[in-house]
Amino acid sequence: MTVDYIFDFLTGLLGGFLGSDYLLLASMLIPCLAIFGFITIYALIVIYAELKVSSFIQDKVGPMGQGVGLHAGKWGLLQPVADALKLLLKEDIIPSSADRPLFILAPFMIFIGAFISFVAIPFGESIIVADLNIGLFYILGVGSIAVLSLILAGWASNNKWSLYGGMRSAAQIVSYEIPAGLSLIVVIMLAGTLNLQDIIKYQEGGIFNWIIFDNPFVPIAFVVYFISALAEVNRTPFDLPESESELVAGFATEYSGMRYAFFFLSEYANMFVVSAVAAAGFLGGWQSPFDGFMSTPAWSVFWMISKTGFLIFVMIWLRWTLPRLRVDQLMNVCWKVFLPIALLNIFGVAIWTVVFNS
Amino acid sequence: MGVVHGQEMVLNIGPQHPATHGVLRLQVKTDGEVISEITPYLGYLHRCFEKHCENVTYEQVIPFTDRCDYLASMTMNFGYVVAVEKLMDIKVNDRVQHIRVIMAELQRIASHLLATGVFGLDLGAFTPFLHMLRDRERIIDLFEMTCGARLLYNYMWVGGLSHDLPKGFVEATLNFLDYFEPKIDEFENLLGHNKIFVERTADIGIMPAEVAINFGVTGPNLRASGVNWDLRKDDPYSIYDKFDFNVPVGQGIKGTVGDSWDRFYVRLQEIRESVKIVRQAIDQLPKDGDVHQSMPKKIRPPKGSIYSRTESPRGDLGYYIESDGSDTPSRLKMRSPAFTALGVLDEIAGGWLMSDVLAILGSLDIVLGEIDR
Amino acid sequence: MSEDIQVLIDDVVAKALAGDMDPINNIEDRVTRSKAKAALVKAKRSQPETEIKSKDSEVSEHSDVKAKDTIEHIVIASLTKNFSNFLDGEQNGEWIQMKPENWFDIAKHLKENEDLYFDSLQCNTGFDLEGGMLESRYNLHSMKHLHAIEIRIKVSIENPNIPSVESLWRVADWFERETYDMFGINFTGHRDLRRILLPEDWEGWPLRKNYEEQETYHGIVVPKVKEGWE
Amino acid sequence: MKRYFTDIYESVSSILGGMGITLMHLIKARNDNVTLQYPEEKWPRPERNIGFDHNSYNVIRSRLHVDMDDCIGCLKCERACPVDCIKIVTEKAPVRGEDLKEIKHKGITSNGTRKALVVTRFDIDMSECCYCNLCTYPCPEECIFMTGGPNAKKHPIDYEFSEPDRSDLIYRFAKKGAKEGLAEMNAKQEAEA
Repeated sequence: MTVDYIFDFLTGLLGGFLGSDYLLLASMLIPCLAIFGFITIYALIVIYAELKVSSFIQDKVGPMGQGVGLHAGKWGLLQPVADALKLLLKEDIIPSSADRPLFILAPFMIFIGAFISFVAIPFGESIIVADLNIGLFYILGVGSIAVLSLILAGWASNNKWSLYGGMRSAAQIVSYEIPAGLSLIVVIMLAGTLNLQDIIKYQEGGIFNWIIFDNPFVPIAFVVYFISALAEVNRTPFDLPESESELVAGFATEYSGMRYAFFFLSEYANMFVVSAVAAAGFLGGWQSPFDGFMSTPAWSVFWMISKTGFLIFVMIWLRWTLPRLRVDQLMNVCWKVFLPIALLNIFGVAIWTVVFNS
Repeated sequence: MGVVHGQEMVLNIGPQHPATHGVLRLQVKTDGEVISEITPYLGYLHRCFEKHCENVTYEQVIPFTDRCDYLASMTMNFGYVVAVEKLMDIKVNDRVQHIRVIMAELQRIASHLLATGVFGLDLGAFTPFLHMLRDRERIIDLFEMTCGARLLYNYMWVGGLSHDLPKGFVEATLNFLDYFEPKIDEFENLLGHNKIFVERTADIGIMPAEVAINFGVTGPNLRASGVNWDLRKDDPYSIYDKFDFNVPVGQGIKGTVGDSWDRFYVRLQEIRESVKIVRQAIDQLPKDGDVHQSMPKKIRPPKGSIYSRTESPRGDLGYYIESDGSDTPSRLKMRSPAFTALGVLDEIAGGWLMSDVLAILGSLDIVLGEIDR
Repeated sequence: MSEDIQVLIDDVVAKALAGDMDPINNIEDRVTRSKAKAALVKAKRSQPETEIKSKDSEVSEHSDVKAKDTIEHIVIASLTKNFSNFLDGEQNGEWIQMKPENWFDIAKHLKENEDLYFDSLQCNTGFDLEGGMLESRYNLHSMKHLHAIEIRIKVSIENPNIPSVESLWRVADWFERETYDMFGINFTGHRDLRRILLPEDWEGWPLRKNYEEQETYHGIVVPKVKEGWE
Repeated sequence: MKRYFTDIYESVSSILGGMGITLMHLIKARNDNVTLQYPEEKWPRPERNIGFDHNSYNVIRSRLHVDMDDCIGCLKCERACPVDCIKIVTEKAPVRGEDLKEIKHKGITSNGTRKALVVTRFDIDMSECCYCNLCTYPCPEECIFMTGGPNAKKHPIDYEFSEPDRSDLIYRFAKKGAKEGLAEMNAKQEAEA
C-alpha cells in the first residue's frame, strides 16, 4: 500500500529524528496532498477544455488574449486561473436565514465525497493510493455522499429554488445509482473480482481483451453505465438539480465565492471518478491498447488519463449538444429503460459466459 | 391509499430569473413540482410609452416605438408609419415599399432566430441558441450598414425612410441568404428533431384554436394552433400582396396541434418564408425612387382616428391613433401582441410541471419591453 | 416671389391634387419645393371633407372601407331587433356610439350572432374626451367573416362604470385592466380589476389629460425637472 | 411496445445526429464565427456614406458633434429631439454676420449664411441621447451630426465614449466665455452710446 511505502521511506530517511506517530501522519498526508494537487490541476485543465470545446462547438473562439497581462494569456490559457482567483477572492455570503452550520458543511461534504473516491483509482500497476480489494464497491459507495451534501445544501440555503434542486438531485442520483451499479455487475461477473487492479489485470493483452469487447452485451452495459454516470454527476442532459433556466442555479443558488467553487470543483472531480471507473472497468484501465507495447509505469499513467480524458470530453460534448430532460422523463428513462436493459444485460452476459467462455 | 395532498407553496418566478425573458414576475402556486396557478405581474419595464407619445410630435414617436419591442424594431417602426400614413393618406413610392418589406422580413428572421434560440436555451440547449445569435448578428450587420444602428433603428419614417440603401447592400443580403438557408436545416436537425427536445415540447402547453382566438393570441402562436391567419395575407398592408409566400400553420407533426413544438416549428417555417419574401423583394426592387419623396414637411394628420394592424414577428401589432389635428397625437395606443400572448399563460400552463411552465413561457416568445411599454 | 415660381407652384399643386405627386417632388430647389408642398396642404385642407373621404375609399382598393360602411349598418340593424335605446347620439358611419347600460348583452349578441360573429376583440382603448367625459373604444373583428367595427362607449368622469366583457372575450381581461390602470374606468363585473402596469399603490390615472404626477412615492421624490444642467 | 423501441431508436439516432453536427462545428471551429477580439480588433465600420453629400457623410451613430462655427442657433435640433437632451441658449449678436474676435464668434457659416445670433450655450447630454438621428436632419447648416459625419477627418469615428462620471457625458459645445464676453461687449457698447 502506498502509505506503507511512504512510511517505510520516511522512516529510513528521518526515523532517527521523529517519532513514528508523526511519520505515519505525514505519510498519510502526503498522498492526500498529492490527490488534492491533482484534482486542482485537473480541474483547471478541464475547465479550460470545457470553455474551449463549448466555444468551438458554438462557433465562438472562447477565452482569447494576446499575452500574459492582457486578458487571459495566449489563447486564454490563464482563464481558468483567473476564474479560480475570482472565486477565491469573492465575498463569502451566508444568507441570514440560512441554517448556518449545515450551510457551511455542505460544500465540504460534497468535496470529501469526490476526494476520497480518488484513493481507490489506479493509475498504474503500483500507482494507486490504496489498493482496496473492494475498490469498485468503495467508489460506488462513497460517491453517494454527494446526494447527502446536495440535500444539505438545498435545505440549508433556506431558499425555494435550492430546495427544489436538492430534492431533484436526491431523487435523480439515488435512482441512477441502480442502473450504474447493475451495469458494473457485468464487469464484476466477467472479472470475478471487486478489486479495480485485478479487474484491470484481467484485461491484459491488448485492445481486444478489454471487457467492452468481451461479448456483444458489454457495450450496452457500457453505454448504460456512462449515461447513468452522467446523471450521477449532474451533467446536461441530466443537470436538473442546477438547471439554470428553471431553478436559477438549483442547490447552489445561495452559494458564492469559495463555497461555490467547492461545488464546482467536486462536479469536475466526480466527472473524473466516474470516467475513471468506466475506463478501468470497460476500457482496460492503465493497460496499453497494444499488447506489451508502451506499457511502462509512465505510459500506464498516460493511458489511464487519456482514456478518462476521452470520456470526459464526450461528457462535455454531450453537454453542449443536448437540451435538458424533464424531471419525470428522467425517472422514466431510469426505471423504464435503463433498469430493464441493465437487468437483461446481466442475464445475457451470464448466458454468454456459460455458453461460450466455459 | 388515497392521493397525498401536500401543502401549496407560493413561489415567485422572477422578476430576476433566467427564464423570464426580461423582468416578468410570475407568482405561482406549486404543489411539489406541479404548478396549479400562475399570476403574472407586469410593469417592471413600464416606460410610459403612451403618455410620452402624447407629448412628442409624430416623427418623434418613432424612436419610442423602437424601444417597445427591441428585438423587432423595424416592424415596430413599420406598423407605426403604416398607421400614420393611412391617417394622413400618404402614398409612398415603390422603392420605399420594397425596402421596408426587405427590412421587415430580415427583422422577422432575426426575431424568430432569437425566439427559437431562446426557447432552446430555456430547455437547456445552449448551442443552438448561440448558432442562431451568430446568424442574427449577420442580419444586424446588414441593418448597421443601412442605417448605422444595430438595435434601435429609427429607420422607417412617415412617408419614407431615413436613408436609402447603401451601395452593396443587395449583394450583401443575397450573400447572407445563400449562407443562411442551409443553416435553417441545421437548426432543425440540431434542435427541432432532437428527441429530448421533442419530448419536452410536443403535447406540452396545447393551445386550442378557440382558446387562442378568445384570448386574442395572434401571430405564430395563433398559426401554430391551426388557424390560418396572417395579416400579410388576410389584410395586406404595404405591398405584401405582391409576393408569393405560404403561411405555415401548425400541423401537430410531433404531437397535438397547438403544442409548444408546433409554435417552435411554425417560427422556423416562417424564417424560410421570410427568406423567400426577401429574395422576391430584392428581385423586384425598383432601381430609382427617392426615399424622401413623399415625406411631409410637417406631420399634422387630419382630425380623426385610426386602428391599423400589421404583422410583427410576434403577431398583430395594432396602433390606435387619435389625432386632433395638431402635430402631437392626442392618444396613441399600441396593441402589443406579446401582451395578449402572455395573458393566455395561466390558461394553457396551469397544472403542468414547473419545467413545462417555463418551456411554455419560452414558446410564447414574449418581449417584456412590448408588454410593459 | 417671382411670378413664374408662383405659376409653377400652382401647376404642381393642381397636379398633386389630381393624384400625381411626382412633379412636386421633382422640383430641384428646396425652398420652392417646400413652398409648393405647403400650398398643396393648404389646398387639401380647403377641400370639402366629403371629397377626402371618397378618395379614401378609392385609395384602399380592398373593399375594406366599403364593407366597413355597410357593416355598421348591419350591426345596428341586427342590434335594433333585439335591443332598444342603445345608441348614444348621432352615428357617423365610422364607428358606433353606444350607451354603457346594456353593453354586456350587446357584446354577447355581437359575439354569438352567426351573421356578426365578432369572435376577436382586437383592441380596447381608453380615451379622455376632456370636459368630464371618458370613452372606452373597442375594435372588434371577426375571424370568420373578416369584418371589423369600432364601438365607443362614453361615460362621465364622476361615474365611469362600464360593464366588463371580460367573460366573453378573455383577452379583455388584461385590456380592461390596462384601461382601468390608465384612465380609472371602472369595468363592473370584472373578476380581478387591479392595476396592471403601474404599482398597486400608484395615485391618479396617468393618461387622463389633467393628470399630475404625485410628489413623492414611498418617500422618494418624483423628479419632474431634469437635473444636472446646472 | 413498438412505441417503446421506436422511442429508444429515435433518441439514439437524433442524439447521434446532433452530436455529429456539433462535432463538425468543433472541427471546423473558425469557419463561421463572428467573434472579434474587441480591443485589438474592432468592428469593420459600415462602409457607406449617405446624407447630404454622398462622399462625406457616414451613417454611423456614435456621438453627436456640433461645429459651432456653422451653428446659427435656429433651435431646430432642440425641437426635434424626442428626449430633450439638447439645450441651446442664444443671444442677439451686436452686428449681423460679422466675426466677433473677442469670443471667437464667426459671423458667416461655411454655407454662406450670415448669423444673427450668438450661441452662448449648446449642451448635449449624451447620457440621455437615444441616438435616433432626428436632430441631424432638420439642421439647415448641417452642423450637428453624429461623429463620422461631414468632418470625419476632424473627428474620427470612435465607439468608446465612456466616462467615469455621468456629468462628463454632458458635452458643452458653445465657445467658452461666449456669454460673459458678449455681456461685456454689450456693456461696452452701451457705455459708448
